[in-house]
Amino acid sequence: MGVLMDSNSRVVVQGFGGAGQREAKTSLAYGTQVVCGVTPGRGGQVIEGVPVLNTVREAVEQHGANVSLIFVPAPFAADAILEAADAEIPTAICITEGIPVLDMMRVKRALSTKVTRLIGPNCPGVINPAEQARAGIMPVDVYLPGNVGVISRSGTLVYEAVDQLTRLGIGQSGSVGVGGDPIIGTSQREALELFEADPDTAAVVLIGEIGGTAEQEAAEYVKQMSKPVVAFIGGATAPPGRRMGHAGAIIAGPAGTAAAKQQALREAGAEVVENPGEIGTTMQRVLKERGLA
Amino acid sequence: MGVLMDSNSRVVVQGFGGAGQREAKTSLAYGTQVVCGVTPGRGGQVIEGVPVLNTVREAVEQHGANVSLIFVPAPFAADAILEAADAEIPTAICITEGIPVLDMMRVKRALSTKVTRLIGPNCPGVINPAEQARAGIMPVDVYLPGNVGVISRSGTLVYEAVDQLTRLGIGQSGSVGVGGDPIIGTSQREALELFEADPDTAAVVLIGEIGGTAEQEAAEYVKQMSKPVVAFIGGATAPPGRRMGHAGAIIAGPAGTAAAKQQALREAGAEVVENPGEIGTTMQRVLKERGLA
Amino acid sequence: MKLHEYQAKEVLARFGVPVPRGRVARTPDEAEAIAKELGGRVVVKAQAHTGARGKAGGVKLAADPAEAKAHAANIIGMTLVTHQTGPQGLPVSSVLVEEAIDIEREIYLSVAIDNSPGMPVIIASAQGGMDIEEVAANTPDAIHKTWIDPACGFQPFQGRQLAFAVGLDGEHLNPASTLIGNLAKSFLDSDGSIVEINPLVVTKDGRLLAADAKFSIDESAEFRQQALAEQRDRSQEAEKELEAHDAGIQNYIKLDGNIGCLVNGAGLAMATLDAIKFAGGDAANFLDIGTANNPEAVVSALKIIGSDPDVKAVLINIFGGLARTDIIAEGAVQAINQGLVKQPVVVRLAGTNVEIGKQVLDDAGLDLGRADGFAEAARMAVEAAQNAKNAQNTQ
Amino acid sequence: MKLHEYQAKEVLARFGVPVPRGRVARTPDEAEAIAKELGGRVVVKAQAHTGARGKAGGVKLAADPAEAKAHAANIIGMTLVTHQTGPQGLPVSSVLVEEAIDIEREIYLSVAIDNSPGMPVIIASAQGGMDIEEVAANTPDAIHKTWIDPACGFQPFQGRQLAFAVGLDGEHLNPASTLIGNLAKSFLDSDGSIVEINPLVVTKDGRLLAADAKFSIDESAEFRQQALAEQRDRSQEAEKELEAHDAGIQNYIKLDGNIGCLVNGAGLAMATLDAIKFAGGDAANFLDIGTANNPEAVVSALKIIGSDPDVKAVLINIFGGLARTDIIAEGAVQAINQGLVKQPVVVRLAGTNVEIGKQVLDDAGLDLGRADGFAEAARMAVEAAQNAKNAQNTQ
Repeated sequence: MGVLMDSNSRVVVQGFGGAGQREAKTSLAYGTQVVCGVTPGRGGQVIEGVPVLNTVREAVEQHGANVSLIFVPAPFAADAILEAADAEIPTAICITEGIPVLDMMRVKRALSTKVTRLIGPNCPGVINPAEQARAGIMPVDVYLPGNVGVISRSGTLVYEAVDQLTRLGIGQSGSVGVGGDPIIGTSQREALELFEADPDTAAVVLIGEIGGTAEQEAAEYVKQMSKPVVAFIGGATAPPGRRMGHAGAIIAGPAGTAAAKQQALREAGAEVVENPGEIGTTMQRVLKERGLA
Repeated sequence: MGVLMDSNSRVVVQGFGGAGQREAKTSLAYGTQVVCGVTPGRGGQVIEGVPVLNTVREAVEQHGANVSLIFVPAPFAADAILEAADAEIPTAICITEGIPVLDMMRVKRALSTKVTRLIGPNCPGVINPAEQARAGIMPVDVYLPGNVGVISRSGTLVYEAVDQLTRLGIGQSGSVGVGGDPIIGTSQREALELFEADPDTAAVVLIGEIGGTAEQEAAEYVKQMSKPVVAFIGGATAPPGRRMGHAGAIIAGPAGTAAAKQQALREAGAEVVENPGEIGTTMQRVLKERGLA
Repeated sequence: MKLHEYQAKEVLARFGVPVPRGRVARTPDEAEAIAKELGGRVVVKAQAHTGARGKAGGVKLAADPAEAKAHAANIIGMTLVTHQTGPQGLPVSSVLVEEAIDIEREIYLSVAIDNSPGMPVIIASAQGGMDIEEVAANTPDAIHKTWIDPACGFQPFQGRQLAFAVGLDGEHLNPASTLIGNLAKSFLDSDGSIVEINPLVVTKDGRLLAADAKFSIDESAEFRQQALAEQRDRSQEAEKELEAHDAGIQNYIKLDGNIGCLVNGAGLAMATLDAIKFAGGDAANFLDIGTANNPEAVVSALKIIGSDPDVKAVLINIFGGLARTDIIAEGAVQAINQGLVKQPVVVRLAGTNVEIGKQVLDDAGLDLGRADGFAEAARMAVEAAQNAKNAQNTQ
Repeated sequence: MKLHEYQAKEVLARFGVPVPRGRVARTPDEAEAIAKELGGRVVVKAQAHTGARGKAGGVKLAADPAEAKAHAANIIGMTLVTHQTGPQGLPVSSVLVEEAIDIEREIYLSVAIDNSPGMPVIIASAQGGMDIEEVAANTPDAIHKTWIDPACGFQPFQGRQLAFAVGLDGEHLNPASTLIGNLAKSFLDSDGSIVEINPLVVTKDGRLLAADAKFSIDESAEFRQQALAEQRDRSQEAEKELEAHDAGIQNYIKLDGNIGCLVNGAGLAMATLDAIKFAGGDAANFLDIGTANNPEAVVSALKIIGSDPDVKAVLINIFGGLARTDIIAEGAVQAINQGLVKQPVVVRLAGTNVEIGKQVLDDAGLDLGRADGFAEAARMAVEAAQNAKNAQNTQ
């Protein structure tokens, strides 16, 4: 079990260039089945022992790929996501950042009637440490198998939270980086639903950010969760009105402030951490209090 | 009960011009609640006792409209359907013919994530004789309350089938004209599902046509139906390759022939009538055989 | 509405689909001049709304401008008869003069509406130059399809997928993918109902060219496709069908039988052909009067039917919904009184205002066959036609 | 990327949104000439990327061309200081000279991306000319919204709905609906991130005009919006931020504190500001080095940070994923060895290649603060800044 990735995951890498090849190598060494790469026009090559194909359909038909990890450059990334959806890949994970927002608008609408779940874009990917299943760019050394799920808009904050947990001896059932762009495939709320349904997960770290209302929507779901949630909202001290890297991270209206998000999460029953250095210790306390450690 | 229309149906007429007003009058006289018309810019008028509004949202908010009957001219009809969907009208029935196919393509895709069910376009509408609920252009005199549902691509063939039934003393639970255009909101198969689920319906007349594969898709569902189906396919003797009015009625490939459709329906367990003059008598026999008369 | 090959190619070229160099000529001299411009071997192709033009002598290879002129002189003015045109054939008033192409491979490519998903479908096959329905029937695996989702529009991967599927890889991959995307755009922007390139050729010198092309426009969208609608060539359509079109009649199609039909609604009109067949007869036409609620349209329709020398009897089969039977009856009475229909007439009226409609017929005092049922009306019409034919034969 | 008002209006006009007659002027003489052309009273408006220009003296009414010239002479070259610009203000190098409008009513109209449904939203309010966030907070019912579904695109009913909602009925209904549709089209075709007309005015003579307009373009889409991207006015952006942009650094924003930050990832970079605050300090900047895997980008970033006179200490906080900590470490060592950073530096490395990264730092033999934990690193940086400040104060 686990969320989105497990030992049955068979990963195809779309956009099998430098970054794609490097991360495929890391995943293979970790124990993940990276079954092929797709670079149109390069079909037939074998790179680092990984066969390269022309289309995602071939990856599904010839190698049983069921997870696509996308590194295709931003101007062509929407097309790559839609190719994965056309091939009915169950999970497509898009690392690419800088995809035009209107492209993602079209992708999201097209996916509304497809089987494919999209994670990202502009995300670090998904990992399941217990089953050594990794589709992403996260450093593997910081992960420890365990029962805490980690969700974040930001990649590096996933690593940071995981690192804090691991240093305290708290393992992870998995992490899902939902991505920092305005329009993403899977929301924080939907990621919470996945961990709530996962028998290997006992508690969840949710890392949000200023801007938008996605954390409030997640808080609505926290109310009905059986598992404890430790939440941190990045950007509490950021000056308003500036775009801080993530397109989401611009405060738009009172709902976009860290205070509003923290309040919504607190009211929903989440444990809200204000100091980003205390995510791990807070989870340690919560697990103890609930008898989950 | 009944299919799509009943005594709780509150009809708004979009495009409240000559035809819309005439049919509204007929429906009102029949006993149907026609609560308002919508003609943008004409809000505030009252025509034949029916208030006219500017938007469908107002029709929902001010008059509790839950069925929209659309007469808006073809170049503007897609917009009218989408306005009904935006107002979350549960059932929109579009009479208009000659809507550009690519407009309907966009409408159908947009409706995929809306609550609104579209009937038509290029259809005669929906009627429930037992509850005097009519949203359409069908002549009311030929209908008789009863337990047979009638489904057809063609309007006049609905009337024809109903007339044959009524002359034999067989009443109807309702009729649904799904429309003769290439892209329609509700397929023959979906209309079958509605009558299968309707407790007031004991048997169904299904009238298809040459062209396309909609009858084969309906036949797939006939296999799992508990109620008997009497089917007729129009155009068996039409010369191939000519467009016979309905855009659908052009034979495209072997699946489009009457023979292929008749075979699919027969194999699915439907009673297939070849002579259009014998639809009523065949249903009479089927009802007797099944003890439903 | 169909476009000529040269018009279709103009549309395709405008959207970036490569076509052979060439132009339309309406005289042999023009053909010669174009051949000179093209500076080499050319093909001279009859412009008519039919396939299989080659077998019928409508496509000729010319080695030089003089030969092109000679071919054009033969083709322009000819009547092209193919299995698609029927025995009457189609007039040819122009030729397309194009560079002759050295063909390496032929591919099939088209875009049409797929009703069930409600989306345009792009179809490709490596078996170009053949009848695609035959290919589909015999080797379905040789047909490759992809659907254009209006939520995101055509995507480049779809072009690559089809290009790989039909073997256009390597140096052809990018041009083929782009070509397929441009073809899709031409279809969407022009409100196409079908656009077909058959064959798309790979030339010996490595180019991709749309060697033949068909383009049909959705008639419902003509109001926003004025420029294309103006390219309609009425000479390619049957005279009576045009006449019906101009009179505002929904749909009229000439058929082979002897019973003229006036019906409202396409479904009932088709079923009427079926009922006539069941009664042992054959319809002379398909005519859907639609919801035209004025007697004049009925008069026009009966004039077209009545003047058809094949028609031995007329069946008016009306089930009023939006259409009012009384108005149809009025029109019928006017047409008969004006002497536009001399053949025996059977009338069956039902639905909206049927009692008034019947009264109109009663009041007119005409010698009409009258029926209430559908099958009965068909039987009476077949009988009337048979009697008229017998009477004629004995004269 | 923001456009100037005059550029925004050019885009709007191209899509059929009516704007006042007028043009941009870069000299007082040009302003005078334009005012003459317009033949009457004009408004002279400073072109700078800020609102509230009127209060700051950036918008003036002129009764005649001479007065327009005088106003332009005052405005061009000024530094416009508003609550949006900060105390440093923005330089003004051009003015928009427009016909003066007699205003009957003011409407608010905008298009932006609504993240949650993932669709553009069109927002309208009858309370134009005001801060829309205030209107939304105080009278939410006065805000009307409609979303553009990419599956079918903007539909005319949406324009009508908003027009009725803000009271643009009667003679204004059709022009307003059309204007809203054109505004939506301008947003979609230009890859807008926000377009705002505030106010849209109804003039006393019954016209609808976009009296003021803001237009921002999605920077991720600049590759396909070349013509708009070229309109970027770099004078409106902070110098160091431009320098960072040119050095290929993901994102750099100057802040008010004294701890320079170099972080990878926007989320971690924001959290680093938070951690510094928790440790009792304030960041001098936000800097996301992104996944730039070359020492040169790190050198450039540290040069920008090191040369900031406000910076008393530097915190390098890297959690390597795609970014490699060893490369960051190399860049840091180079920058310090080149003397680009004279301030005390605290480094925290974790993630990809962390052992190699730490070795690089060890080998360099520099005097660096080193931390493994995030909070610890922030504490050390705050302490270093405090010490540096104290040392400075005692000098």
